[in-house]
Amino acid sequence: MTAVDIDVDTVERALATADEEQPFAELGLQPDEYERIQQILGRRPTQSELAMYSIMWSEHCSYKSSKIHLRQFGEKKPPSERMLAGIGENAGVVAITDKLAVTFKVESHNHPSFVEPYQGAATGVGGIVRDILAMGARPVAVMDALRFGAADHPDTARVLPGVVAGVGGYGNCLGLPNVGGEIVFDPCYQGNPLVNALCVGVLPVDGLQRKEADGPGNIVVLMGAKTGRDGIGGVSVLASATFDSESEQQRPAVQVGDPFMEKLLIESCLELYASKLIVGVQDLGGAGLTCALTETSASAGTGMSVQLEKVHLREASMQPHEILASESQERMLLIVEPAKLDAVLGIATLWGVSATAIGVVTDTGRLVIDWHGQTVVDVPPGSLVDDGPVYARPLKEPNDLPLLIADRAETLPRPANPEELRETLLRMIASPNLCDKSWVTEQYDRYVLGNTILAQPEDAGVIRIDEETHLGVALSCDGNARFARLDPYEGAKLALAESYRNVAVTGAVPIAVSNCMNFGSPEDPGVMWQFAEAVRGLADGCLELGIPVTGGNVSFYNQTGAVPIHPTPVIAVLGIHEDVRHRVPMGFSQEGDLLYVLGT
Amino acid sequence: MRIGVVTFPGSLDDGDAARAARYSGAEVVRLWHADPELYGVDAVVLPGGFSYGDYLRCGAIARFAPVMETIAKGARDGLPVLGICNGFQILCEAHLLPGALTRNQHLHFRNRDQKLRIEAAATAWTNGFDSGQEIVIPVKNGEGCFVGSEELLDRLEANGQIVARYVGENPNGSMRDIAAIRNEAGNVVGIMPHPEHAIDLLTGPSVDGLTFFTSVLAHLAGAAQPVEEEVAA
Amino acid sequence: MARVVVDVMLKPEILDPQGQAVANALPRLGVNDVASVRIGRRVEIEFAGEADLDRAKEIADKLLANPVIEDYAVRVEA
Amino acid sequence: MARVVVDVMLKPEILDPQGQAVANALPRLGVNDVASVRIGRRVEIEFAGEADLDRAKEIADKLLANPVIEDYAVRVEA
Ligand SMILES: Nc1ncnc2c1ncn2[C@@H]1O[C@H](COP(=O)(O)OP(=O)(O)O)[C@@H](O)[C@H]1O
Repeated sequence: MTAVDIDVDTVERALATADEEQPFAELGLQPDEYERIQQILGRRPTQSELAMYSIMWSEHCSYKSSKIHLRQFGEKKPPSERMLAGIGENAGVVAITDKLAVTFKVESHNHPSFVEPYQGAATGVGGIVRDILAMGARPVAVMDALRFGAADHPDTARVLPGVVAGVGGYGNCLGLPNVGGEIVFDPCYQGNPLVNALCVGVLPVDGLQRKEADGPGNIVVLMGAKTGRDGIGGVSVLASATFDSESEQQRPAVQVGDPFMEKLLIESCLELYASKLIVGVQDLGGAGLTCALTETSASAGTGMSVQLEKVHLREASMQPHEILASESQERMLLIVEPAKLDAVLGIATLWGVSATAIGVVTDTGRLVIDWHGQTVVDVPPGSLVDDGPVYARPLKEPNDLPLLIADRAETLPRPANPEELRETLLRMIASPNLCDKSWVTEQYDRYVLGNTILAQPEDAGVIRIDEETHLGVALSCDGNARFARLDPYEGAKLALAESYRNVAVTGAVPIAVSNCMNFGSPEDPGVMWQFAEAVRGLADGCLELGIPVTGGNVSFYNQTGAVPIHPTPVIAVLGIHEDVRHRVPMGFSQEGDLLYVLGT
Repeated sequence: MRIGVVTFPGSLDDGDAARAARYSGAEVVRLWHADPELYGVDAVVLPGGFSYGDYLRCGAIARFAPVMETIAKGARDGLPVLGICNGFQILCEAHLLPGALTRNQHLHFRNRDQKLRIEAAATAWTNGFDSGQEIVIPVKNGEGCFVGSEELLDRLEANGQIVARYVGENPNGSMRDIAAIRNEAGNVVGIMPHPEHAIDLLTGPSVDGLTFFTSVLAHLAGAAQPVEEEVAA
Repeated sequence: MARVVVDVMLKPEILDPQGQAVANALPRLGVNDVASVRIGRRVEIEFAGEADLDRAKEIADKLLANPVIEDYAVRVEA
Repeated sequence: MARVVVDVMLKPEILDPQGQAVANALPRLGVNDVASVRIGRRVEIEFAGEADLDRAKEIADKLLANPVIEDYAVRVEA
């Protein structure tokens, strides 16, 4: 293979050309961050290394602006014996019985869904499903929380049908029932719609999978779709240094999903888990191989030696930094004992999924990546995962808040007589945010798998997870950005309370919380204040209710120009239903039943 | 009685079809697309889903699975076969049933509880119904619009090969409101809505779907009898 | 490498809701001189060696087109 | 009446799951000399009067192709 003419930036070359200028700023790295990288490596990074640091130290992967706030979820966490895995894992896992556990998580795919609504939403579902799969669980249901601009805006007519078709297209084809969600219209989302997807999975308590790349000598296997130039977005600036602008155009940021491949990937992984054939597993998400390789080795404290040319490519001309940055969908990374490699590859073949050994675990504490025999990456993996920058960004209550709060609802005209009351009621129930949502929900399969006990139009979804014992779980996700705009602390608490109530009224006991925090730019002190308040509100609310936050996702930079969206914390609550035969649907069940109002 | 349920790559409602067969009292045998063997099953269900991603045309690729060759042969010899949704599409693609299923007229996937009228109770899979009986089972598909030439449709009507029709709103634009058809012999039935999702009030809108599965058991029990009668006579 | 293109179209008598949806949307774009739109599939088959028209026809017959509802045309692309 | 054909294909670097599924199925039909398959849309626009290429391009831009992931070619059909 050495015959290949290699024109890539190797470690050797980096040492020889110490002063070469690198486009770190275009990759979103600050000068001091770039300096840190050089300190860590004792030299300038190679192109591939620079790409990897820029990805792993990005807001999306490093949580650099949110980290110091999210700590509260751990600090204020009420004691819970059920929690088997929490924040920091792909998804939180809670034990339901001695034998069964569930895992669930919400994640955003906002920006891609604005660019290409169908594929953006579809790959959003695909991504969260792989998170759940990586914990060792069989994904069993999905939900989606959506936000669009004004219902009658032309761009909503472009985005909404595509997003809904994408959520449905991917979830239906995977065979996952959609058991609920939200659709809210507000002009603040006009240029920045939100697509949050939730997935829940079930696993045996002793089937929990780990991501650690333990055991030097173990094999690193990449399984699933071929790697292409999907979503390498920012990293393409590395190419522009060496390629002409013509080839630059060939670097799409849009990923295309293949739910069929994902279905095969799910079945193969579950078979691998059941046969106890693997040591570790990690899904490939936003940061592709870069994230999977560094996280698995860093969390085990091991190293890795990877031959990047072994990765199956969709386009032969791909460069190492592109392969490392690629966001191609439907891929998983496995850590396998050498003696079990054949069995693993056999199961992949049975399901028609390709799987390739691309490297081995080492005890060097370094992630070393070769490209046709030359070393292009040699880094301590922990430096990418754990040593990223952390910011305590300035916070400041938005200037307009007192005015907004002063503009109270009491000043609005009220219906003065029964006629006007009737009129108001009719207008309300016909409004986009309150009207019947079946145009959307009918595009989702709610029956597949045969365990859906409650789904739309109920306030919470309920699914059976054990046919013998009738055990089930209830799920709801809620958010009210208008409340949160007025008071992010109370707004987050209210969303939590609503979700909690929705779960409780089905007859379930709420036990765990996940969340997706959708906000504007963290560099805007007003937004940062909203975020800090919302996190504090959620953490306090959880403490009061006595349930832990088990995971979540932060999506910043949701804004158009300088105008951020309303702060939109979407809070999901999961509850245990001891016997789904006793579920309580929301409809009146028969004439003559008495109505009571509980609470204040 | 043994009912085989086939799993293709991308089958999704195979577990549900197996559960429905089990509820009806049958012994369930899971069949694999790549294995031509039918393991002596007395009837076969091709379940719903997105075999091979439903890429190209629904059912077009599944038709070439090794198990389909054996099933096609069996079907010609009278083996009861029920194709549900994607299974119906596969049966049409394999020419075991006439006509074709195309994109829903409104171009959307649609999932709702659907009222049907059983038009032909004289099939292996519907003998437990009365002709004209109305039932409710879920429909969920993106390509469930049955099409065929006028001549074919007339022939299906004349032969009593239309097994069920949509009542009320036609969910996909199917010609002549066709929801299910059978082959001439009556052992092969394709149905777009999902009987396997209507077997328990906890998880479905009715228990009407179970009758499809109990019907085939009755059919198989009955098929065993005439032979005895002949011997007796 | 050689490319054969297979064009698969719904038969004229079969309703094409997708094409119709596009046609119906045109007046809103200010386009009024279109009589009809039909949407089919274009399949590009890349042969490892020579372009093989007969092979392509065979593939089209068996797999790419459903003769009940579709017609196809096969040609080598320059 | 005059017909303009718009061929819409996924850009070469974009994943084409459909084409891939068909390519993977070919060996089962005994076809082994196909390197790859890509599947796109063929759109036939029937103009009431003259064929109008510019109009067709405009329709393709606005309705038929998503420039983020697709390329298209427009031609008058003889
Ligand atoms: N995007 C969505 N995906 C799935 N289900 C949804 C979605 N939006 C709304 N739903 C479901 O539709 C039903 C009605 O929604 P909505 O009108 O928002 O109800 P509510 O205001 O009572 O929460 C609920 O069951 C909800 O879960």
